[in-house]
Amino acid sequence: MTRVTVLYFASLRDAAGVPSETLDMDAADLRALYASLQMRHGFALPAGRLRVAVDGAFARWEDGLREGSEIAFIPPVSGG
Amino acid sequence: MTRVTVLYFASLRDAAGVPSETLDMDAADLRALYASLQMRHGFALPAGRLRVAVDGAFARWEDGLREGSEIAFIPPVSGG
Amino acid sequence: MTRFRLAEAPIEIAALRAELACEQAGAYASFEGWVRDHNAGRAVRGLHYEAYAALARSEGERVLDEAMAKFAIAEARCVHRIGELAIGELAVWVGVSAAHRDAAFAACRFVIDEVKARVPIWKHERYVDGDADWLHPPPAT
Amino acid sequence: MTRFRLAEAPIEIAALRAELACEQAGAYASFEGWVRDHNAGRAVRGLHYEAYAALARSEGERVLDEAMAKFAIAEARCVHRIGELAIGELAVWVGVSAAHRDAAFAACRFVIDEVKARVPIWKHERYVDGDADWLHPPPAT
Repeated sequence: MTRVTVLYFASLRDAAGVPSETLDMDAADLRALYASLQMRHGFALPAGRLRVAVDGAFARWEDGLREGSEIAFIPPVSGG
Repeated sequence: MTRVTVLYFASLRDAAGVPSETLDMDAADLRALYASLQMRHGFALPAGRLRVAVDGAFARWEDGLREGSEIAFIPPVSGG
Repeated sequence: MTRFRLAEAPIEIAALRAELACEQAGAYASFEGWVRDHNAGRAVRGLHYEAYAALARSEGERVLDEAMAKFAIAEARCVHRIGELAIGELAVWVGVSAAHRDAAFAACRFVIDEVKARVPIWKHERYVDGDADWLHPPPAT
Repeated sequence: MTRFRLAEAPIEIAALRAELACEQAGAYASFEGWVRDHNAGRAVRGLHYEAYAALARSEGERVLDEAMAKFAIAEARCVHRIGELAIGELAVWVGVSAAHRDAAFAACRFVIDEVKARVPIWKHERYVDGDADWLHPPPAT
């Protein structure tokens, strides 16, 4: 089990009902982590439409979970 | 003979030494008028690099001279 | 140097523009995104922008760094509002100074396009009909 | 409607920009030409702009009319300074508002290109070496 903090923004936060949560997870990589959280919170957006960031920098879906890291799932942006 | 007022701008005014002059001319068209004034004032710019305007609107070099009209020779512009 | 900023209060254009002035710069191009009263055919009553602030700042700065490297420009800045905005308010501002206008226009366009595509900021619109939505547009084709 | 103007005093950008605001406009592009301290490799000490004012106003207005017809824009303005200008001063300003940024950028670029090519305004530069010249550039190729 790896303890991570997950940040939710925009529609993901609305669906999760919280802006962040700290969880003990045993997902193989960030893609598996999203799949499991998507099931838990009913996220409508597939991983293919998201980007993922770890500790404030964009990361790869196949990166593993690091103990104590802060993970953000980035839905399609709409600034400007 | 047709009486016209000719306006000079930028380098043409520097060469003519006056911003405008009223002249009685018998030029067949505006092109011939420029040729004769070019000779008189030593304008460096050939007609091919100028545009010509009559009474505040662009005109054609082959237009004839109208009594009392105001003719401007427009050297290449450099606004902006 | 921070060329990209998030702002929680109205953007002061004159001060930003002054940061771009230099005696070698003959051209200045700027872009502003204003809050419209409609979007995709729906009447908009109000909106707010949310950012993942840490990543938005670093990714925005990266966009500006890329513009400085890619184009023959003197300086560039971008500021994006976050929080609640009214109709007509300035949501995003981009300014670029350069010796010549080709580079100023191209860099200004690059910055707004990349900021809109890459920087983690989200728009939440409230509609006159009472509905509300986060905008998660499909990737540009 | 006069969308094109000649100005003998410094251009007040904020007031001009306000003329372009409307609730349907989500994009605003602007361009400014600033007096540079050098041109074509020569150090510039000062300059002035002269216009054939009557024709400059009508031809400038024609450029703005063409922009309004050619692009999906809400409004457009252009102001050109005449008289004596200092290094760094604003010589020409263009502003365009539109629903979307493609049209705003394209129209802004069109206006400055056409104004520079067609409107009877001439720049006189005084150089640091004591020389001075009217600029009569060859046609763009």
